[in-house]
Amino acid sequence: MTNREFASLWLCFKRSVADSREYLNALDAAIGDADHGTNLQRGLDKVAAERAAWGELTLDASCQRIAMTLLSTVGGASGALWGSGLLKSAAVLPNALWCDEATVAAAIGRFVGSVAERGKAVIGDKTMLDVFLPALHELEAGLARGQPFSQVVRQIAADAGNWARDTAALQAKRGRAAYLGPRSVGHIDPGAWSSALWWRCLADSAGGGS
Amino acid sequence: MTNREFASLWLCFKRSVADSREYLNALDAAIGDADHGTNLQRGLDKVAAERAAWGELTLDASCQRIAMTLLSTVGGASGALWGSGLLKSAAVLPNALWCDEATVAAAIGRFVGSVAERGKAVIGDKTMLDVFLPALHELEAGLARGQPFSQVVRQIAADAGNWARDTAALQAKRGRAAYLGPRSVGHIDPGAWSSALWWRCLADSAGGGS
Amino acid sequence: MKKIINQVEAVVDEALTGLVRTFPQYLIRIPQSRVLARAYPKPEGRVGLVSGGGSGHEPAHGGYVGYGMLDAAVAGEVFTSPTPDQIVEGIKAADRGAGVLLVVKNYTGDIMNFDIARELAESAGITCAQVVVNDDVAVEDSLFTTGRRGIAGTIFVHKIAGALAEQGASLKEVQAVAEEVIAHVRSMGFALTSCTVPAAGQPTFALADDELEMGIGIHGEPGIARQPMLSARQLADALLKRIAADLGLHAGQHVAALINGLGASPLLELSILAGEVAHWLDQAGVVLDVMWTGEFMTSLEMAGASVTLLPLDDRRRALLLAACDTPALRQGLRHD
Amino acid sequence: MKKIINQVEAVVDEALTGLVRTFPQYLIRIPQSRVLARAYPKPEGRVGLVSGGGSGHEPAHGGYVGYGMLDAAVAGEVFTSPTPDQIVEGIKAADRGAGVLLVVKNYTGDIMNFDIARELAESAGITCAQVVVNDDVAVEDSLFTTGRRGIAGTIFVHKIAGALAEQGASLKEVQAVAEEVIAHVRSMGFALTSCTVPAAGQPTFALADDELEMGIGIHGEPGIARQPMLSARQLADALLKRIAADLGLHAGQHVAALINGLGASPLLELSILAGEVAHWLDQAGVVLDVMWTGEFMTSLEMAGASVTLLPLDDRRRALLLAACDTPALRQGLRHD
Ligand SMILES: Nc1ncnc2c1ncn2[C@@H]1O[C@H](COP(=O)(O)OP(=O)(O)O)[C@@H](O)[C@H]1O
Ligand SMILES: Nc1ncnc2c1ncn2[C@@H]1O[C@H](COP(=O)(O)OP(=O)(O)O)[C@@H](O)[C@H]1O
Ligand SMILES: [Mg+2]
Ligand SMILES: [Mg+2]
Ligand SMILES: [Mg+2]
Ligand SMILES: [Mg+2]
Repeated sequence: MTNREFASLWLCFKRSVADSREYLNALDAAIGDADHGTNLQRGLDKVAAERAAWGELTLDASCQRIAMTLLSTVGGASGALWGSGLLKSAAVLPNALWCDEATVAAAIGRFVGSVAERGKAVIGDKTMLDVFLPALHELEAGLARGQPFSQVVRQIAADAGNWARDTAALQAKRGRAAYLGPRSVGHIDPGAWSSALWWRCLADSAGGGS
Repeated sequence: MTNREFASLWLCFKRSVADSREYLNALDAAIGDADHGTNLQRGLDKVAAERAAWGELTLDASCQRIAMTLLSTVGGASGALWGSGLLKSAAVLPNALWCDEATVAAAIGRFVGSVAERGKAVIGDKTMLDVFLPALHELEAGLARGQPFSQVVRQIAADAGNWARDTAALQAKRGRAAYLGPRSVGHIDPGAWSSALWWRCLADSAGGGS
Repeated sequence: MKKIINQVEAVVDEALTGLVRTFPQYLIRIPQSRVLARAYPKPEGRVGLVSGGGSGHEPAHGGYVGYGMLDAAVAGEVFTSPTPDQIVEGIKAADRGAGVLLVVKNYTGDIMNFDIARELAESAGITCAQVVVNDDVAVEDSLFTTGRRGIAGTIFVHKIAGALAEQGASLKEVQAVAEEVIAHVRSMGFALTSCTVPAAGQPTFALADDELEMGIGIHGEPGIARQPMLSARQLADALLKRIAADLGLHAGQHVAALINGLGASPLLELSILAGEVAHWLDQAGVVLDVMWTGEFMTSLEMAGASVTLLPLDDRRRALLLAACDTPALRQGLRHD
Repeated sequence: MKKIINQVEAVVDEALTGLVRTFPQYLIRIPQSRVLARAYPKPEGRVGLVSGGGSGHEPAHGGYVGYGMLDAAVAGEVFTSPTPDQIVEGIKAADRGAGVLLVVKNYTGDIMNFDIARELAESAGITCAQVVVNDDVAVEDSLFTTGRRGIAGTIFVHKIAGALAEQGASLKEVQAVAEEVIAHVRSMGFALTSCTVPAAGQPTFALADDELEMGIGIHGEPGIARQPMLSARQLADALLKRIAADLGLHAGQHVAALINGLGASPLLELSILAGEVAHWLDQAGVVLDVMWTGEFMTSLEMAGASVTLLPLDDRRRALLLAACDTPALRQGLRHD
């Protein structure tokens, strides 16, 4: 993955979140506090605004900057999880304009590990991990099978919407939605949905043209 | 007028106000604070509740009691005006179970004089006086012409609704509605409407059966 | 109508009970009455202050009974001025032998009921004086009508007259300073929603989602004009222009401001309005010595606010800043 | 959506500006931040207290910055916990060399952002301790979930820990008393209407005119059950039964109560609820030593309220009643 691809991943994510902002807020209104779209958009707008000043940044540096920007503008649960998770990813990414796909997978692995550690959620708790954990699993398995990165990621992007939708059946155990108890069932988790958007953008940016 | 007729006047007024309570509140909502029906009803309910304990009271005493009850339960502009006005009427009524019709007219005259003095309103100011002043005038003129009391009062009762309705065309100069300025035009004055109800009851109670 | 109440008829009575339970160190209720009086009355020989009016304006007026402000507050039914007998109870409770000042808001009902009460109290041997607050510049002040309404500016009258009374001034002096405040204090408000009088059961008026009522009073009555919604900055400008014109406000003048929520507008929004008022005054070169922001004189659960300005001289400023200790307003604590 | 605002993005920033303009004798804003700190910091060598969270809960938390309570408050976006860099600014502002206690409400976002901030502050050499308030008995306290929410009981934590810090206690002692309060304090609330997050532009949920949400939090999130409307007495009973059961409350116990309006419910209604709470406790033989009624921890313009009980011993009572002087809470004035 090149630094250009990395940047376009985040610009794509910014656009997707902006387009889905009302929907993400509505999902959060049902089982939380109606701000997930607003939160992510605020952070990603800042990321996009600062990007002009970056010039040609190495992967580790740009990941670090995105992490810090999200950490200091998003707030809430998603700000802490995305921000501190990306800080861990940055530590894996090289001080270079390019990295191989195994390194991308490792960076995502560190991200997921950090989110799980900080948030103490497991699969089925109705959080962003209900997209990120199966996605990471498929990524690692696909690469282990020798499938091309672009193909694996496109498949994940296709599945991610379903994984997100499947959270509707779950009762929330972590995050604000957990306070609703059984009333949280029947609604899609907003963080799972935005995570699916991120994977779609990864497929678009680094998955090679189709 | 006998003390029985006097009592039945007030019981009739109590029932009329209760029946019109929502309407009086709605009239007051348009140009005031939505409480005229509630205010009068609270006072008249108390009058009716206390009546049982009166026994055979003389006219001056029963008028005095009604005055004090309204003064201490109605509140607002109408409580002060009705209460202090009836106190003046009580001073004209005899310490007897009966009075002639000229005395009734004099008692109403004192009431109207008191309301005008305390409230400083004149005809056309969009208040209860826009019913009470023409009514008093017609009463005095009819009695002076030698018409029977019952006939005069029935005619007034028939006209009073129109006088009240005519207040809709006026801009309020006194009372809470005056703060609305030109916006008060187009709405009937609640106090004028309840005054028309009182005259209807007077006709029913003291006007002789028809 | 959804409200935290039991029966509509019991609203005022039960609210007074709850206030006394919350503030036993400040308030007692005169038995069989709707009068709240100081739990610890001021010394004999000081002027008493009584205010009151319809309920629905909480914390006014019971919330201002205490050291440095009122001695008794008389509560009527919701938006209905109290009856003369109740006001007399308030006057008696406030009387410490040096006369009692009645602070009345300019509404026909209040004026007439307080007038009757004053006649009764004076015939019972208590010297009374009365001042009538009429700070609402939305309403034209005309000799031929009832004049302007009294709204949130009343709180500054309570505070300043109350401080002087606490110092032992005479009834004449306390009345004079109250009249001085009334001569200078100006207010205006707006509503974003109506309110629902409990006994009426439905909102007094209806506003669309892009409309406001300008020049609203504190009884849910419609204002002077219905107009499209404005921003906080535009609201501050609309109110202050009118207040400033009425006051002849000029650069270099010192003022106190009161940003008063009408019931449902949260402090978050009131603070934004406060910031805009401060900014407007800065631009006009007016010196903002004191600003109070919160709910001081409400209109049930109406959304909206009023802004009050009081030009200050040294004496009024000192009395405004003097210590007071009441349920709703406390200031002047000394600490390291 | 009708609110007294300018742009939705500027709501928090402009509200902070307005608060500082209203309370210059209490608050300063740390430049380039959303941190409000004491205008007159406490002496060196005393423990600092920092709280914070999303905005929309005004007067929490900036309203509690001052003598006897907090040293700094950190404001996030509306209903969004503040970011770690802002919290670090708050910690720095509160640090007087004796360590800083962070009072956090139990929400995933708050916990994680405060955790990150604490790591940063400690690596910058400031000793921190943290307590997590989780007083909402509507939510089941389970090891397998996030546990209970922190709501209005937080104010009692600020007050009691703040009083002890002001006396010069150590960080350990201040943390211990805060944890003691947290171990005892219990709350529960209900909503009559939803609220509208400014950036979302529409109400978070819809309630019919005869429905309420029971067990509501303070972020407009739905409660634990939707049910038919109740009277004030029934509401008090529903909340207190659950709180009392959780506390194992018994006759003879002494408690403090907090009757907290969620934003749009006027003091008239809160007072009625206060009266019912007092009556319920009387019936149960529980001694009500202290009751506060008003708006302490709101949820924008939500109509509704919460009730909090804190069992008292002599020390907690003394700390609760100790003098304090903040924008939103002042007590302990001495006068004749
Ligand atoms: N403990 C957790 N672990 C993983 N993800 C979480 C956790 N808590 C919350 N989330 C995610 O964060 C999302 C909510 O984010 P957001 O609305 O921005 O923050 P907040 O809940 O603070 O308002 C949830 O939908 C969920 O996917
Ligand atoms: N100054 C006045 N003179 C005569 N009648 C008045 C005056 N002021 C008010 N009224 C009458 O009182 C009525 C309002 O009564 P009510 O609603 O009970 O009292 P309030 O205005 O105090 O709420 C008005 O409709 C009007 O007829
Ligand atoms: Mg959220
Ligand atoms: Mg009325
Ligand atoms: Mg009225
Ligand atoms: Mg949030």
